[in-house]
Amino acid sequence: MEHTILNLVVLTILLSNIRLLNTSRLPVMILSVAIQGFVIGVLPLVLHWERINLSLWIIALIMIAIKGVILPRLLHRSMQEAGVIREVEPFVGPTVSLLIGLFLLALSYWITFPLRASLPEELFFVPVLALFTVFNGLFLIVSRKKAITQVIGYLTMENGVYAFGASLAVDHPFLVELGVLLDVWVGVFIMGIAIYHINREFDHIDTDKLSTLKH
Amino acid sequence: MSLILALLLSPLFLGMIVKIKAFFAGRKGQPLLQFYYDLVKLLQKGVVYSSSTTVVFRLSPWIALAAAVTALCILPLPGYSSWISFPGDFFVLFALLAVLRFSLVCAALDTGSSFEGMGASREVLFSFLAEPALLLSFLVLSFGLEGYSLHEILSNPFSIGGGKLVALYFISVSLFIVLLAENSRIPFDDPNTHLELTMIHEVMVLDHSGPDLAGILYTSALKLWILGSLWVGISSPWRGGSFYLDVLVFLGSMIFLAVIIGIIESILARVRLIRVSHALSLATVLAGVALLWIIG
Amino acid sequence: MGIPLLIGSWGVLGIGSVLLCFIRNRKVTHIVGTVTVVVSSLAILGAALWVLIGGKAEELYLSWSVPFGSFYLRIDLLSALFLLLLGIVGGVSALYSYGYFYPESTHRSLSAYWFFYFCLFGGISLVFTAWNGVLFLLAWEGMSLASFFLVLHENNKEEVRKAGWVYIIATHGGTAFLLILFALLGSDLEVWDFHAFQYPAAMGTVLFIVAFIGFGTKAGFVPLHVWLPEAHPAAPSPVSALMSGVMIKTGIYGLVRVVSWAEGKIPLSWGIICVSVGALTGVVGILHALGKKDMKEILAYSSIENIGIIGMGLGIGLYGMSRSLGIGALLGFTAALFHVINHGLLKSSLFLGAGTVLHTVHTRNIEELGGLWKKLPSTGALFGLSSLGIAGLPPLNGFVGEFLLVVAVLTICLQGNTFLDISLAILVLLSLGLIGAGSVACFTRLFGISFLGELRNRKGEYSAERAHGVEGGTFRIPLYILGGLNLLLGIGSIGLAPFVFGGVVSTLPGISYDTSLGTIKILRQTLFPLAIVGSIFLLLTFFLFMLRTWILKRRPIETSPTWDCGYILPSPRMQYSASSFSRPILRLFHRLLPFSESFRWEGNLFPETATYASTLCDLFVRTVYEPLFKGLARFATRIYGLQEGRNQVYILYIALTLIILMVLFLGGNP
Amino acid sequence: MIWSVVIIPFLFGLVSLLLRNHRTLLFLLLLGGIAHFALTVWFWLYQGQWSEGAYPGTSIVFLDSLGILILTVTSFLFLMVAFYTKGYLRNHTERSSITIGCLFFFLATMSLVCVSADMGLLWVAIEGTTLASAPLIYFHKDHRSLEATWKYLLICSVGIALALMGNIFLSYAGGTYIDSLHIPDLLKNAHRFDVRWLKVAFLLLLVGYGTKMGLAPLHSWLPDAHSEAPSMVSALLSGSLLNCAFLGILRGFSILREAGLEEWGGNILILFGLSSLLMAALFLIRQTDFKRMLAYSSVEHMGILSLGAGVGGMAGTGALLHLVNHSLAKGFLFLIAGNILTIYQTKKIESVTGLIQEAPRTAFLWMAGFLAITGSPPFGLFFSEWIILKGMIESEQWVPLVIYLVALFIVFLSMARYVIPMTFPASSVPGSPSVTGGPVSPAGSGGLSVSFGGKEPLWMWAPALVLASVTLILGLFIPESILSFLTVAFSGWGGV
Repeated sequence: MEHTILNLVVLTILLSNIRLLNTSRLPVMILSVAIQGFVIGVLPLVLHWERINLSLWIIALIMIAIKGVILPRLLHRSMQEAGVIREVEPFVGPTVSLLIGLFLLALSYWITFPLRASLPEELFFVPVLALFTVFNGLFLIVSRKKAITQVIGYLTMENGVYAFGASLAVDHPFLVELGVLLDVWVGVFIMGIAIYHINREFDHIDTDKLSTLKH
Repeated sequence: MSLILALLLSPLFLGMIVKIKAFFAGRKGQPLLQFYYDLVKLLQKGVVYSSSTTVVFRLSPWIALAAAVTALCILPLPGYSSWISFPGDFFVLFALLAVLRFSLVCAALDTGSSFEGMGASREVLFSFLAEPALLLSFLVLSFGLEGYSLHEILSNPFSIGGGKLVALYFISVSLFIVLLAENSRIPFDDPNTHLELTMIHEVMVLDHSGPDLAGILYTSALKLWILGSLWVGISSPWRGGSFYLDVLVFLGSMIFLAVIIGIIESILARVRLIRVSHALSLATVLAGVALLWIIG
Repeated sequence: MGIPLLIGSWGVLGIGSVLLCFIRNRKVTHIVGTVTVVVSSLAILGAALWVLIGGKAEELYLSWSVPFGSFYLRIDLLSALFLLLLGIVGGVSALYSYGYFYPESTHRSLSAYWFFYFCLFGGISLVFTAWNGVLFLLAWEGMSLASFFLVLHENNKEEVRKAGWVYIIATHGGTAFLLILFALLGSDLEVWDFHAFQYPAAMGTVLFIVAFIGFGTKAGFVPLHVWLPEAHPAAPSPVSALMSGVMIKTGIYGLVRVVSWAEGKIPLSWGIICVSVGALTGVVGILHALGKKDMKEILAYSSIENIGIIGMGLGIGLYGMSRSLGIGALLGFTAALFHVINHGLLKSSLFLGAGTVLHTVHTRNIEELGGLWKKLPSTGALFGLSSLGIAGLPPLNGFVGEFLLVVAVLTICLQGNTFLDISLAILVLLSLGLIGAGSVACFTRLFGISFLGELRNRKGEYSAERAHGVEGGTFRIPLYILGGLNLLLGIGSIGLAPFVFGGVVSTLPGISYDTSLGTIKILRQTLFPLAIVGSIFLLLTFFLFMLRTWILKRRPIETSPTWDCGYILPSPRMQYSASSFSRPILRLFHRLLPFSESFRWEGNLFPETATYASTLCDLFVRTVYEPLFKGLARFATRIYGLQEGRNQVYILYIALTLIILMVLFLGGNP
Repeated sequence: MIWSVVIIPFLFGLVSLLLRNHRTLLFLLLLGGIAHFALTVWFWLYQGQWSEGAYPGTSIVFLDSLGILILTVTSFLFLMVAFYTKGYLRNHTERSSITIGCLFFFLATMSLVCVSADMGLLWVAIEGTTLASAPLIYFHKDHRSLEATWKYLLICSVGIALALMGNIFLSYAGGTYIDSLHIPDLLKNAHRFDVRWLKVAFLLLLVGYGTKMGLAPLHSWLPDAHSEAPSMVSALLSGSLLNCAFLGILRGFSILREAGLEEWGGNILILFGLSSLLMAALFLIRQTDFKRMLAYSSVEHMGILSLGAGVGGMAGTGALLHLVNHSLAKGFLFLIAGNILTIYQTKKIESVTGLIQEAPRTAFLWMAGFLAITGSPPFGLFFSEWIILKGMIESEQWVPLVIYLVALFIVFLSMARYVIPMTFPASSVPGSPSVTGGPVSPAGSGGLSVSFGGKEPLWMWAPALVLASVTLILGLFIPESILSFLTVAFSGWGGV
C-alpha cells in the first residue's frame, strides 16, 4: 500500500517537473507546481507511515495548505493582475529544456548514488527526485524571463529542498519546520510585495527590463 | 718636468704638424713658431664681446686653461712619476678634460649664436663617443700592467710581453682615433677651414677675441699635447735609462707623432660627419678587443 | 645625546603641528612652519654629528603592542650619515619654501603644506633610525603618503593629479615588496627587530630581488623609475629638492641595511644584479635626461642616472663581498655612500635653482627660456656650479663618488682577475664613460640653454620686478649654503671620508682589520691628491682670470652683437634649441628612444606656417607600462560582460559554481 | 539573558512601526543603538566565560568568542549608523517608521546570527536578515532600487535554499550521533561524521552563505544592492551583514576542521577568496559609480577574509582582525559616500570633483578612507592584510600570495584613480604654478545648499570620524590580548 502511494508520489513529482519544463503557459505551470507542492506535502506522511505523530501531521497539513493551495492561489492572482499568461520566448525552448532536464536527472542520480547503500531500496528514488526538483527549479529561474516564472522556479526548488529534507532528515523535524518558514516568507515577501511593486513600476514583469544595473 | 715641456713646446708641436702638411703640399708653409707669434699678437689686442654674453663667456677660456694645466700636473713623463700621482689618476685627468669641454661648451651657448650652438652639440657628441673608448683603453692598460696610476701604466707598457702585446697595438690605434677626434684633426674636422657648417671645435670659439682667444688656442694646443703624450707613452717601447735620454726619446716620439698626424692630414680628406661616430665606435670596439686579448 | 636630539626634533615638529592647528593668521603660519623645520633640522644635524663624531651608535628601546612591532630606535653611523644629509637638505629646503611660497601665503593657508612637510621630514628621519621592521614600514609609508600629498600641492592641475596617482601606486607597489621582504626575513621571529633578522639560506637571490624591487622603486632604479619624472616636476620645487635629494636615498639606505643582515654571506648574484641594473639605470637615465625639455623632468632623470651610479657602487661592493675582495668591496660601498651625500646636496641645489626659475618665468620648458643669467646672476652662478658638480666633474663633489667607483673597479679587477670581474669592470667603466660624457652634454644643455644666450620665446619672459624679488635673501641663502657645501665637499672630500667609511664599516659585519686598513690607505692615497688637484685648479682659474683682467685693464673692450655669419637680422629664435643640441647623441639610440614627432606643413611650395614638435617618451612607459595597463583595461572591459545585469545569469553562476565545486572537490564520484 | 540582544532591538522595531513622529523615531533609533551597544559591552565584562570555552546560554543561543566579536562590530557600527541617520534622514520624513523599524529588525536578525548556537537557527537568522534588509534597499522606491531589491531577494533566497540543503546534508552526515544541529554537539561529534556527506554539506553551506557574503562569482547582487541602498544601509550591509554570512561559513568550516577536513575546506575557501579578489580587482578598473566602487571593494575584502580563513593559522587570526577593520573602514566610507551623494546629488565619479573645497571634512575622511581600505599604514587594515600575508608565507602558499598581492595592487591603483580626481578640484589656472583655482561648482551641487545648509552638519561626519579613528588606533596599537582573543576565536574552541 505505502509503496504504491510512494511510487505514485515519486511519479507525480517527476511528471510535474517535466511539465514545468516543457510548458510556456503560466496557468499550467502554476497548476503543476501546486500539484507538486501538494504531493510533496504528503511525502513525509508516506515516508514515515509507521512512526507518524501529531506534530508530523500538523506540519504536513500546513505544508499541503501552503504549497498546494495558498501559494498557487497567490501566484494566480499576481498572474492575473500582471496580465500575463504566457512565457514568451524563454531563453531555452521547451525541447532543449527537456533535454537539459534529462541531464539534470542524470546528474542528481549520479550525486545521490552513494546514498543507495544507506537507504532502503524502495526509498532511493525520493532523494534523487528531490535533488532533481532542486536543479529543475534552478534551471527554471535561469532559463525563463518573467518574474513570475522565476518565482515558480523558486517554489519548485523549495519543493525539492523540502522533499529532500523530508526524506533524509526526518530525525530532525526542526529542519522541516524551517522549510515551512522559508516557504511562508518567500510566499509573502517575494510574491506579494516584490511582484506587486515590479508590476506597478514597470507595467510588466518581464525581468529582461530588470537589468539596468550592471558591471 | 712634463709640465714645463708641455707649457713650452705644445704650440711648437702644432707648428710642426702644419709644417709637415706644408711639406707634403709642396709649400713652404708658415714658420714653426707661428703659433707663438699668434699668441703674443692676440695677447696684445683688446677684446670684443657679444652683447648676449655674460661673465660665463669671459671666464670660460681661463677655466679651460686652468683645467688643462691642472691635467698636465697629473700627466707624467713616460717612465717617471708625475708631480701628482695616485691610484686612478687617469680618471681625474679625463675629468679635467671634461671640465675644459664643459666650460667651452657653456661659452659657446652663451653667445646665442646658432653656429656655436651647433659646434657645442657636436663637441659633446664626440666626447660622448670618445669617453667610453678612453676609459676602456685605460682599464685594459691598468689590468694588463697591474697598475693603478698613470705612472705605473706608462712606465713600461711593453712589459706586458708575449701574445698579450697585441692588445697594446689595439689600444694604441684606439687612442690614436680618440686623439684625432678630440682635437678636431683631419679626418674628423679641419681646424683650418672657415666654413662654419663643417666645423666642430673652431666654430665654438668664433666669438672669442684677443687674450681670450689666445687662452683658448693655447688650451687646445695643451690638450693635443696631453693626449699625444699619453699616446706616445703607451706606443713607444723605448725607455732610455737615464732621465735626459728619456726626455729626448719622449720628444723624439712626439716629433714622430707630429709627423704621423701631418701625413694623415695630408693624405686623407675630411670624412662626413656621420662617419665620425662610426670611427669612434670602432675605437671603443678596438679597446674591447684588446681587453679580450689581455684576459685570454 | 643623539637619541634625545632626535626625539627633540620630533617634539619640535609636534609642537609646530599643534601651532599650525591654532594659528589662523596665514603669514604667521608660514613663519611657524619654516622655523619649526629649521629648528628641527638643526636638532637632527646635531644628533647626526654627535653620533658621527663620537663614533658610537645610540639606541632606545620601548615596547609597542602591535604584531611583530617594537619601538626600537637606533642611530648608528650609517643612519647618522643619512640623517646628516636629511638635516641639511630638509632645513635648507624649508628655508627656501619660505620665499617660494611667500606670495601664496597671502591668499591661501599653507598649514596643510607645512603639516605634510613635517610628516615627510619626520618620516624620513624615522626611516633612517627605525630598528624594527614594523616601525620602519610605518615610517616608510608615512613618508610616502606625506610626500604624495606634497606632490599634490598644486592639485588643481591635471598633470599634477596624474603624477600623484603614478607616484602613489608606484610607492604602494614597492611597499608590498617590503612587506614580503620583512615577512620572509622575520619568519621565525616574534618581534622584527633588525638585528635579529636572518636570511633563510635557501632563497638568498629571491630575497634580494624582492628587496631590490621594494627599495629600488623608491630609489628609482630602471624600470621602476617611472614615478620620478612624473612626481618631481609636479611637486613644488622645495619638495622636489627634499624628495630627490633625500627621500629617494631611503631606498639606498634600505638596500644597505638589507646587506647588513646577510652577515657577509652574500651570493654572487646580488652584486651582478645590482651592477647590471645600476648600469642600465645610469645610461637610460642620462639618455632620457638628454632628450627631455622640462627643466625639472631633466633633473628627475638625472636623479635616476645618479641612482644608477650609486647602484653600481653598491653592486661592486656586494660583488666584492661575495668574492672576498674586501678592499674593493669597501671602496664600492664608500663610493656609493659618497655619491648619496653628494648627489643629495647637488640635486637639491639644482631643484631649488629650478624653483627660482619657475617662480620667475612660470614655465619649465627650457626651449622657451634663455638668458636668465642676466636677470638672476647669483641663481645662475650657483646653478652653473651645481651643474658642473652633477655632471661629475672636479673640483665639485659630484666627482668624488664616481672617482672612488673607478678606483673600486680597478681594485676588484686587479685583485680578482677572473672573467666575471673583468666583465663587471667593463660594464661599469663603459657605462660610467657614457654617463659622464652624457651628463656633461645634458647639463651644459640645461644650464646653457636656460641661463645663457638670449631669451628664446616670449613665454619665457619675466618681469624685472619678479626677478628682483626672487634674488632676495630666502631665495639666495639656501642656494649659497648648498653651493658652498658642494664646493667644500668637492675639495675637502677627505674630511667627509672618515664618516662615510665609518658608516660603511659599521654596517657590514665581519670586515677584517687589515681590509679596513688597506681601504683607508687607498682612500687617503686618492682623496688627498684629489683635494690638491682641486685646489690647484681653483687657484689657477682665479690666477688666470686675474691675469686676464690685469691684461685687459688697458685695452679696449667693445660690445657688439654676436657674429652671425653676416646675417643682417639675427633673432633670438635662431639660437640653437635644446632639442637640436642633444639630438645627435640621441640619434645614436634612435631605435631605443621613443620619440613622438608631429610635423605640419601648410600650404604648398611657399608654406605659410610649418610646425614641428618632438617629444621624448619614456622608454619603459612606452614599451612596458602602457601596453600592460591598456591590456589590463581591455581585459577588464571584456570581463564586464559577466556582470551583465540579468538575474537568470547570476543564478546560473550559482548553479555552475555549485556543480563545478562538486565535480572538483568531491573527487569524481562522491 | 543572551536573547536580550535579539529581543530588545526587535521590540524597538515594533515600537517604531507604531510611531509616526519623525523626530521621535530618530531619537528612538539612537536610543536603540545605544541600548544594544551597552548590552554588548555588558557581555564583554564576562569575557572569561567564552575565552575558556564555556558556553553560557541555552541549546539554541550562546555566546562564543567568534559570536561576540561579530556582535560587537555589528553593534558598534549600528550605533554609528544611528548617529549618522539622525543627520541623513533629517529632511526625509516619508515612511520613516518602516525604515527605522526595518533597521531595528535588521539589527535583531543580525544579532541572532551572532548568538545562534544551532545551525538551523543560524540559517533562519540569516534568512531573516535578507527579509529585514530588503525594504531598506527599496528605500528610494524607484526603478533602480526595485531592481536591486528584486535581485537581492531572489539571489539570496536561492543561496539560502542551498544552505538549507547543506543543513540537511549536515544532519544526514551526522546520522545518529546527533539529535539536533546544536553547534557544540556537532563539533564534539564531528570526527565521527560521514565524511562524504559532510563535504557535500559544506559545499552547499559555502555556496549558500557565500552568496550572501558576496564571494565571487556569487556576488552579483552585491554591487546593485549596495549602490542603490541609502548610504547608512549600505554601511550596515557591507560592514555587518557580510560578516554575519561569513560567520555562517566559519561555523561550517569549524565542523569541517573537527572532522579533519581542514585542508580540503581551506582550499575551497582559498579558491573563493582568490576568485573574489581577482574579480573585484578587475571590476574596479573601470567604475563610474563610487558606491559601486565601494561595493566591489567589499567583494575584494570578503575575498581576503575567505582567503585568510582558508589558509588558516596566523592568516585566520588575521582574517578576523581584517573583518573588524574592514567593517569599520567600509562603514565609514559608505557614510562618507552618503555625504558626497548629498552634496553632489550624483553617484557618478566623473561629476564629483573638488571635494576638498566643497566639503573639506568629508574630503579628508574620503581620502583617509581610501587609504584605510586599500591597506595603507597606519590604518588597521594594513596590519590585518600583512598578517594574512605572513600566514600565507608561513604555510608556503606561493601562488595565492602572488595573486593576492597583484589583486590588492590593482585595487589600489584603480581606486586611487577615482579618489584623487574626486577629492581635488579640476580647474586649471594656466601659467601660474602656485595659485589654486577657485571653487568649482559641479553640476547638481545645488543639493549642497538644500541639505547641508552650506556646511557639513556634525551628525554626518562625526560618526565617520569616530570609525576612522578606531581603524587608525587599530593600526597603531593592537594589544596582544586582542590578537590572542582572535586566535582563540578562529580556532581555539573547536576542540571542546
